[in-house]
Amino acid sequence: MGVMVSQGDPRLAVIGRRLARVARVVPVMSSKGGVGKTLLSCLLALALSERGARVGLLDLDVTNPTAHVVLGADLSKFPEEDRGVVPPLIGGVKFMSVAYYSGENPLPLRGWEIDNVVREVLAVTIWGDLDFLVIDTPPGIGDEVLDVLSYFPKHEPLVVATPSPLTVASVRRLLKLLTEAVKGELIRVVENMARDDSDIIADLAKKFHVGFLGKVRFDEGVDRAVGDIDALRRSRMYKDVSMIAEKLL
Amino acid sequence: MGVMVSQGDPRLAVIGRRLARVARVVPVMSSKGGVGKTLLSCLLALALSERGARVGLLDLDVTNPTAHVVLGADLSKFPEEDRGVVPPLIGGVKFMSVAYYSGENPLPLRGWEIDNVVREVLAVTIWGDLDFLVIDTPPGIGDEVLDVLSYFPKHEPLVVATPSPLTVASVRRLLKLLTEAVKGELIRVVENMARDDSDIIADLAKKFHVGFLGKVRFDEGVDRAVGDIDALRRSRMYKDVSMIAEKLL
Amino acid sequence: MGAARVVHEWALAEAIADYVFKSAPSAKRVRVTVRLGELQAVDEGILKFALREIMKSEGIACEVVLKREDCVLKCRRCGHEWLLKEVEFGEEVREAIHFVPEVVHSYLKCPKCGSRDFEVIKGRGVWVEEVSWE
Amino acid sequence: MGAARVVHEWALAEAIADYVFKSAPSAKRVRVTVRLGELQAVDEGILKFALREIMKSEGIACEVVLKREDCVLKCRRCGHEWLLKEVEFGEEVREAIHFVPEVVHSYLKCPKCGSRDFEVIKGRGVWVEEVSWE
Ligand SMILES: Nc1ncnc2c1ncn2[C@@H]1O[C@H](COP(=O)(O)OP(=O)(O)O)[C@@H](O)[C@H]1O
Ligand SMILES: Nc1ncnc2c1ncn2[C@@H]1O[C@H](COP(=O)(O)OP(=O)(O)O)[C@@H](O)[C@H]1O
Ligand SMILES: [Mg+2]
Ligand SMILES: [Mg+2]
Ligand SMILES: [Mg+2]
Ligand SMILES: [Mg+2]
Ligand code: NI
Ligand code: NI
Ligand SMILES: [Zn+2]
Ligand SMILES: [Zn+2]
Repeated sequence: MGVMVSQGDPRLAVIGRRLARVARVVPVMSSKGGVGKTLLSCLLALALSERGARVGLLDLDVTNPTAHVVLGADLSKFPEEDRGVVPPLIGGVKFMSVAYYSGENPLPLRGWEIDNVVREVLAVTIWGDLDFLVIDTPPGIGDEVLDVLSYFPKHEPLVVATPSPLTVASVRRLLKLLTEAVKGELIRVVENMARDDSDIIADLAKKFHVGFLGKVRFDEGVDRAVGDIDALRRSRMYKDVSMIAEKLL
Repeated sequence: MGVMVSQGDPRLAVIGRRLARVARVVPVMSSKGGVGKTLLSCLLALALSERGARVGLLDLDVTNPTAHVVLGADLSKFPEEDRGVVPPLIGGVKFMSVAYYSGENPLPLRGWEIDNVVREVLAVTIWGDLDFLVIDTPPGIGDEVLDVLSYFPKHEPLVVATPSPLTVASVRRLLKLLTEAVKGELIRVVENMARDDSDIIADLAKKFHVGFLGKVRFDEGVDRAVGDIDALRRSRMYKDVSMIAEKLL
Repeated sequence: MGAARVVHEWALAEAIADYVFKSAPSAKRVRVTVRLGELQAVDEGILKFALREIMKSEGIACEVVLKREDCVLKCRRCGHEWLLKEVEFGEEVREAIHFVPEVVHSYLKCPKCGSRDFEVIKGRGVWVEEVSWE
Repeated sequence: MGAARVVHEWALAEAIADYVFKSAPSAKRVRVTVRLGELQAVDEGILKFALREIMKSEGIACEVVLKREDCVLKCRRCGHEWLLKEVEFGEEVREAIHFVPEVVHSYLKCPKCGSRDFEVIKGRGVWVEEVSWE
């Protein structure tokens, strides 16, 4: 009987354990920037939590985190430690972001460094019991998005689209990628910043045989509510997102 | 006299030669997505060219290229070869994009692969004599943006911002990074999708001691002009961008 | 950092333990060599203690060998190489880097050319160099 | 591909030449070994011809050694490794990959798990393995 040897990254080995008591993982995605991924992730997490679900929110837009700005999170102290890092409760949601550590400084990173951040955060964050883990992701199809697809054993992508030609081109590419990797019934599309009753996005969802959860209307006032959870909860966008949350529950 | 040895990537060695006859390099940047980088890059290239400048446009949003959609570029044939790859002329602009090769398929790439694409494209594209090379970049601060800062011996970033709180947070981080690397007088900020006469963006530029080139107003009709260069040239956004072009000349 | 039972090093010890369990699912005696990069500044005593506790609770005899690795940085723009030892950080910054080593890019620039486009070429964080069992 | 004087291999030859000039600015006799990855499918004859022409025009005697490298792919999701030889592409796709090898991610998935998150671990494109001079 000889000696066997193995070497590698221990962080990947523990991710399964960290997510063991997380019932559903919902990455909010869109290859297009500025379609409302971050705002929608935050409002969705708040709306799910208001309905009694235990919710975590993870900002994986590593080189440009902004979810803390939406939530008005306090970056002046680090999250508590308890055999890992415990995401602070903000508006009832367990919120984790690299911004706790980078502050408002630039965080320019090469792809393999982004991958390292994702591994580190997934390995040390203690989510505990969650009904939903909502994940905000960056635009493009780079390391963060590939990591979400590779490291989470199961997930239900929520694709955000707006009815502009540039968004539709980007979302089509993303849906092609996602439908290869995830069962169609676990993928859902939301139309954001809807201004009229165009069916472009609903039709796109149908074409790819994925779910369509409805429209979130353009809400002129929502930008002014950014940073203030109570004001966000009073916004019209929150009302629309709450309907989406209902359908997810 | 012994033997000396060197090994490495030949592509980096030739980039200087490829850009030798390019007078000015203008990367259009913003850590925030959806602020109009792509539309502005395209319109700026068209407006500069209309004013008699010799202009190239390079889409470096590698995993989500969309400039070809704005320009209505034909992806059905590869660019011509002549001791390298010759960017096709579109609306008077020499246009290069990875989309000629990926088509409308998804192009999910890890960071070091994105870096490889940037090196390859810079090494083989024959720009010839140019007064301006405009570069469209992705959101975030990842490989594409770091490559622009590292591989171009000189460049004059054009930072696009909209007056929303999430954009301002992102742009502040980018300006911090850029002002460390580039002389303040070579950095310029443009406000896009302006709707009123707020001074947030102009003030931000002042605070960082960089230039402010003015506002591009929100133009409801511009999305319908996407894909049609003549229609784009008739848009109100094009008029506003033309004023920016004048100031750059 | 902090008291042994609560700090986040415990989570890293669990990661190493899970790695060992996956590599050698039925082994009762293992030896694990872990490389600890200077950048993350993991507390060796706590990590060792936590790892032994976890292994003991699973009924496994585990020999733990920790190896420190100095941190070397290299600029991608100008090629300059330097040592983390030459850099001075405040307590808050060191703590931030302890949790997510990559945030070093938020607080450090190449001392020669000022670029933040540098790489940690050695000495980042926790890596299993060897698990051996019979 | 196409006629020797016009194809894009010429640009890659110029890159290699510039690399040699920078490595050995005053050498009059050099030897360059270039590794050519199977994925990019560079035309060896044209590359060699172009490189010799460029070197001759600079008055340098250059010995060119080209080495083919097979292309190996590895899935990051499931770990599966496979060879490019086992894959069949149409002419258009091969041509696209010839220009920008990374677009292979637009046309290929892991044959085992279907993921596009795979790596070209060997045999991508053009790499200078050695320039030597005295
Ligand atoms: N339904 C909406 N109504 C009005 N403005 C919105 C809506 N959704 C998003 N926005 C605004 O659009 C901008 C981009 O939103 P953000 O969530 O940052 O997008 P992403 O994360 O996709 O880049 C922000 O200024 C945000 O306030
Ligand atoms: N000045 C403007 N007026 C109206 N719409 C605009 C304006 N600038 C950009 N847009 C629209 O905003 C969306 C995002 O623009 P895009 O150029 O793709 O941004 P980015 O490249 O920064 O992600 C597009 O639908 C585009 O048509
Ligand atoms: Mg966002
Ligand atoms: Mg503090
Ligand atoms: Mg864009
Ligand atoms: Mg063709
Ligand atoms: Ni600690
Ligand atoms: Ni060719
Ligand atoms: Zn440097
Ligand atoms: Zn696979």
